[in-house]
Amino acid sequence: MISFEIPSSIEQTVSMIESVATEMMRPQARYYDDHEHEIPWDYINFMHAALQSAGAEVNLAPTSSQDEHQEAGGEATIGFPSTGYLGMAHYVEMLSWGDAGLYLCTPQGGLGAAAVSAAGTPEQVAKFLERFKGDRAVFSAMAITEPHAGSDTAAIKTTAVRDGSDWVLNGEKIFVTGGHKALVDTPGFVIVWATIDPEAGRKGIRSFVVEAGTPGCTVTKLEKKLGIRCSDTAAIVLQDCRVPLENMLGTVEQGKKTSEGYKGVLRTFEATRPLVGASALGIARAALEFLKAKLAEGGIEIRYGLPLSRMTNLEAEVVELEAMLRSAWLLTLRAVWMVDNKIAINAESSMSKIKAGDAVVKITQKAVELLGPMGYSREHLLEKWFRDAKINDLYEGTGQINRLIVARRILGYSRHELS
Amino acid sequence: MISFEIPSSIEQTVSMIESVATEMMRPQARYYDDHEHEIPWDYINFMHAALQSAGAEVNLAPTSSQDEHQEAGGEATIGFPSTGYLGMAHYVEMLSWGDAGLYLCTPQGGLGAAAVSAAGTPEQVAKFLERFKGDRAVFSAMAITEPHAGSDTAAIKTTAVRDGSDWVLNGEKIFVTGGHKALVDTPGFVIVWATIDPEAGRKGIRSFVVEAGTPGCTVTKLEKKLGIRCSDTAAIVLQDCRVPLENMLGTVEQGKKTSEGYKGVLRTFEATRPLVGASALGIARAALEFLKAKLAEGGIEIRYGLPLSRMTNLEAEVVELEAMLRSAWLLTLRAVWMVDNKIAINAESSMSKIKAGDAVVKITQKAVELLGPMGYSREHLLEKWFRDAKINDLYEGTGQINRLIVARRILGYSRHELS
Amino acid sequence: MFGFEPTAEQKMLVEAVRRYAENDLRAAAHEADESGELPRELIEKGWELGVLQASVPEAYGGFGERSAVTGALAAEELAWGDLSGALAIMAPGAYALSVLLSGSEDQKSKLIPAVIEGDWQPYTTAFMEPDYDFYAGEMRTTAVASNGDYLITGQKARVAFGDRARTLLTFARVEGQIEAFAVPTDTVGLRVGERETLLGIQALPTFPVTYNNVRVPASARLKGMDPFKILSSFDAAIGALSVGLSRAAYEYALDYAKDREAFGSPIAQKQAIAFMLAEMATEIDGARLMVWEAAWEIDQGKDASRTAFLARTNAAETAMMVTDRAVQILGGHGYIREHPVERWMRNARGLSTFAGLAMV
Amino acid sequence: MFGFEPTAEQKMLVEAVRRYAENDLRAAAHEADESGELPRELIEKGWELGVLQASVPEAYGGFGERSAVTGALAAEELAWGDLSGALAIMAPGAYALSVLLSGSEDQKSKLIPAVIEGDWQPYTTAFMEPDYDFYAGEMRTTAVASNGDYLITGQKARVAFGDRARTLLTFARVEGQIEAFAVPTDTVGLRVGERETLLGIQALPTFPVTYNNVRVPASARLKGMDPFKILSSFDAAIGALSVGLSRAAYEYALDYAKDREAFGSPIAQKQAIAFMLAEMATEIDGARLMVWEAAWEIDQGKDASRTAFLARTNAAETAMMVTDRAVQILGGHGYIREHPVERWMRNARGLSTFAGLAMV
Repeated sequence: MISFEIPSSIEQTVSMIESVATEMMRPQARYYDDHEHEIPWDYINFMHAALQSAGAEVNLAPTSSQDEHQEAGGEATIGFPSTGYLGMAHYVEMLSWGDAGLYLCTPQGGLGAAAVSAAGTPEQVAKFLERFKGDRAVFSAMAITEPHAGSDTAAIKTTAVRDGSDWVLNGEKIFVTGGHKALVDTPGFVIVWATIDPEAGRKGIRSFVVEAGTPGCTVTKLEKKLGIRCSDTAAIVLQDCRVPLENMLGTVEQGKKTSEGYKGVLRTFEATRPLVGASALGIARAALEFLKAKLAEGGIEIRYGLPLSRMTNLEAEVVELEAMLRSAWLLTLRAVWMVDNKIAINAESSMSKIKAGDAVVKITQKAVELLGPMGYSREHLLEKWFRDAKINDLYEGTGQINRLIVARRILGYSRHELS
Repeated sequence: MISFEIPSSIEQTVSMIESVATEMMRPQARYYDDHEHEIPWDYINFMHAALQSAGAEVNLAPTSSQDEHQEAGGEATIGFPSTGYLGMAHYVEMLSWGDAGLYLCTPQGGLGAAAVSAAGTPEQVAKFLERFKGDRAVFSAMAITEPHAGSDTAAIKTTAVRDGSDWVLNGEKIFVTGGHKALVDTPGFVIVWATIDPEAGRKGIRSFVVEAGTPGCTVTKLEKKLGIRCSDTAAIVLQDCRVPLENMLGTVEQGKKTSEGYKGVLRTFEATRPLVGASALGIARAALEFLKAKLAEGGIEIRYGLPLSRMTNLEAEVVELEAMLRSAWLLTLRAVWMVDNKIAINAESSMSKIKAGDAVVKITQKAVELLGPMGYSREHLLEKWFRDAKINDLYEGTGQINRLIVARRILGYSRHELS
Repeated sequence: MFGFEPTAEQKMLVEAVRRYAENDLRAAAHEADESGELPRELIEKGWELGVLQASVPEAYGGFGERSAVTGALAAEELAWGDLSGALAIMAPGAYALSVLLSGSEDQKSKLIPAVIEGDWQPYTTAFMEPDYDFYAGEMRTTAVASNGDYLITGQKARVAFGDRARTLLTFARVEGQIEAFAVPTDTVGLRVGERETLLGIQALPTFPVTYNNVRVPASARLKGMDPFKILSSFDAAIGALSVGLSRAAYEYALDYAKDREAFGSPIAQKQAIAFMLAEMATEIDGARLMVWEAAWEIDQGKDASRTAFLARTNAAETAMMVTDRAVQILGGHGYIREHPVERWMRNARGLSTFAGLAMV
Repeated sequence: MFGFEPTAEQKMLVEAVRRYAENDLRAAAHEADESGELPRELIEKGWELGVLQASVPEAYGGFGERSAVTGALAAEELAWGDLSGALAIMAPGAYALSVLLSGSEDQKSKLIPAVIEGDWQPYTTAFMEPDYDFYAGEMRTTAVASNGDYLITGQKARVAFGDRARTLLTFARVEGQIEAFAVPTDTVGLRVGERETLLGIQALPTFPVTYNNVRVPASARLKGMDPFKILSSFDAAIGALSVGLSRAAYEYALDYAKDREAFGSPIAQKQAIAFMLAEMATEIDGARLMVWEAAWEIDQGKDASRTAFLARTNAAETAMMVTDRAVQILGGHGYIREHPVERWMRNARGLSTFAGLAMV
């Protein structure tokens, strides 16, 4: 059935999160932007406590229990209604409306945990995800990009060589979101992509759990960034870094030269891309609401329904931005709805990411422009949103990479036919 | 020196052409749009007479005398001041402002003559261009595209095989602008691109003069088009079509397997692309002026200088369209200025074509939209300009082909590095 | 709970409409556009799909309940086939659904069965006006009370089948509000002009209509008109038609790009072409979801006016972008009338001005 | 006769400015942006290029004639190096050229030499205001005649070096017209606020300034102000700066794209990247030609207001498009402050609000 009704359980949680966003995140946003690399422990601890007490009700990262719950038939247990990826998209959007930098510091796993959940064996899930249920906030992260690789995972040079009961990792990773929190500030872990067979291209890629404190794994740098400064972006060096065999995600067979391990990992992107899109759209909504509020203060209300030739430029711009935001949001909801309902994703996840990335960049850029000297001032958060926004067109696949994926899917082309 | 002063000789001619455009072209534009494939003899004969009497003063296609005149030092002979490609761009723009379909029916050679002039020997120039100086209007055309080749000249399948003192041509050509006028309606000629060595790719391509009445050359079809309906677009079949050896443009050596012949022909595009851009911009200006006139009738004047946040949507749109048109026009003038001054063209011709194509499509589409039900009606010529406009983003290199050329030039890439 | 999949019943209807759109509408579209004539049998056959009839309760001669979502699904398919044909088939719906939404019990019983029982008849609406800045909220056509009757004066444009319709549902401003009046075409003062010539939808006969103190009884005025409801349904319909038109052009261009070789491989293997297609697909899906949301809000009885306006604006813009790119992808072939893309581009440019011609 | 090539003399100047922009401005830009501080020596060195001095006649201490074209050529090069640095070096020019264009003989002789003889001094203008809809034609700062003096009241923003300037050329509305007044910063009622914090041009110290019945003598009012001339020159300057900034980002992205490998070849070999670059190059060239035309019209004494406005609007939009794409082409690296493209994107977004900070 075609329906656009938000489940009330999600609606209620969103409204709780809105209070956090308004009362805790917005007031701190400027401080952590000005104090790059300072860790927002207040927020982290508060959210950890809140999420622990909410239990499975509010998930910000997919965990195995979440998935199993879904497998078992969905909204069964009263008190712990699973709201799936659909819920997550709403929560991530609302938190990012509060502040995208702080949102990225939200504990409860993140992408690293998501990868374990998606590609790990039940034993691995039990072993590595347990830590997120403790009293203290713990982080995980994904380490994929290398200094000279970019989006090209086939070019990954970090190696994993089997040595007895260990894998020995060597290489350098950059752009590890939350890497410092996962490895230094909390007893978390990083999922490291490495090749077990440099000749094999992307088929040789596997992912490895490297826990905080593992010798040979060092955070060497924290990037200074345009925006989302509250979230650390780390560079990591792996030098003869040993992890047990069972730290390779998936079964032992997958350690052999099949491409299964790689495919599994890629599949997680189909679920995480719309969530990144949701984060983008939280920023976009914040900016659009700010724009409209400032215009309303100036006595300008948007008169929907007028033809283009009767609107003011501000009205026409706002209408265009609103349509863009709504289109992106609905594409996002459709993608997570498909994930929740186990409908095979074709191009829908990447579509939602393309549109969300475009929308947030366009909306924040336009809002700053339309508000002139006021928009450009750091007295307001709008200029920060302009800076935060752009990351969404760059990480989890640039707009170009996602266009490539969509194009391949709609054309039925392999990566060789369209590159 | 940097200067934006229009030479008065050009200005005067433009003003003469404006009368023709206003009094002869505009009133006939709708008729010939409604009566596809009818030939506008009135206009053709009038223009032929006018151009003959103006002599070298007003050139609408580059001819050898034109080029020689330039070589000899430019504006020497009073009474016959050469205004070069700069003049041509202005005249073509003004005629297309009158009507782009009729403009394409202007005699005095056209692209076919331009190719002879650019790539022919002095003997060929003398032999083939003489006909344009007679009492009656004569046309020429270029036949490059084939049913399955598009912009890919290397894929040309039409063959030229030497047989004694003849070349024997076999193949099929489409999208021959003015082909019917050149081969059937007047004693003109068509320049046919064919390969003398199918194994050699684009290096095997040569161009051949096929005169009206040559046995084996038949016009098989006239296309029905979206716009510029007054200009015939012909399909031609060449079946054992014999032309003398000397009808291959260039010297006999070029008939051997060097790539010189091909390069020479390509060079003409650098001069003709900005002229196609100029035609596009004549349509664009017509549409923009119509839009502004209708708005003025409705009491709406454009207040330049306002910030975006104070403009009406109509003002903001018109400002954007005007800037687009001006940018495109200046890029066009720069390109023809370079040709006239023999400054090596790098990417400038294709840049002007990209921008002109974009501008005319955007401007005509926006103008129709902004004028709502009125813009959509065939009571006005605006809807025709919308249809005429689009050809400019398609012929003489689509927007994509021209982007490819610009990209190769700015990156210093060969066609192998960037395709 | 969110859902993005039509019901089984809706899917069946969509399937039936799609078959008709492909085998009949699409097949006839070129000839119809060139000749300016839609064969009567073609319209009849589309009418017999029963999309409108299924939206009207039995009490008024139909066999179902109105669902704007279902209407939007059907409209998309029809427009995928041909926009002129779609508008022809849907024209009586704009008339009948307006009455259904706004008429008194009496008006409904009297006006609706005549439209939907039996064959397709040229019942139609007179909504648009010729001015460049036409805005429904400030229509220039007015109705003034006069001795218990109304006198209607003004100028209408884009009145489909104006030459053969017996009654025009005419929208006019009365006491600062938009209202609709069922006006017989033989009323004194009403003059149907020469057939309009337009950039697109050339197969659909549309006419200007002039009202010069046209006197109609008070009973001709639809009671209980909520202009926002009517406008939202107009907007949702144009939105759905825009999506269908876009999808047609996108699919055609995609197939062409996979088929057409240049420089040794299909042009779809070039990023410039492939990325265009990816963006077209993305925009179309987003536009469709917005139309569905607007239609769903209408069905829920919500005030859908903002949502429907945004959906229509966005979908119409998408249609222009997509059809323009389809022509671009076909290159010179896109400019030739043998291929349908140039027609789709012409049709797309008018979408925002077709309000009132269809309703869901 | 049309011409698109600078004179030999202009080329020499451009060369000198380009060397400075590359070796000095560009080299210092990152550190300056992070610290919020432009080294005094850096500004001095740029000042000594003599761009402004060559635009002022000998009678007022300079050694040339004003040429907006030459000014635009130099401004492009400076902004190619660094926008904050360019604005710092050009600030006294906005002051001096305004006086040159609008002052009486007396005012010119008195005010200009102080600016251009000797070292760079923080002479500056107070033009912009903080409101979102700031429009020069309807400035909110006013000057009212009072006993032969003028009382100035209002709020200014983006006043470069407001903390250290001794005189602010203050623009205000008087009798419905924009006029400029030379206002010493120690005048009673004038208050320079805390340094502004902005999205971009972070190395340039700018300040809000409040005027509360600031009394200045009538002699402080520039005679013969033609606001269109002043605004055109502001616009042309912003246009030229926009072009320089755009070119910087374009060149950087082009080099990066040729250098950076992905999927086995430089990313510049992908059409998606290559076409972006082709469009950036095209737009930059078009924008430059429009700026040149506006500057040429100014030099010809024509009313350049429309041309300059279009040139500025188009160039500023080009700068935003180009810098955004430069970040995009660098991917994740574009988001890191080690590369200059994120700074250029921040600077670009403000261009339209920097009116009054520079003049050609």
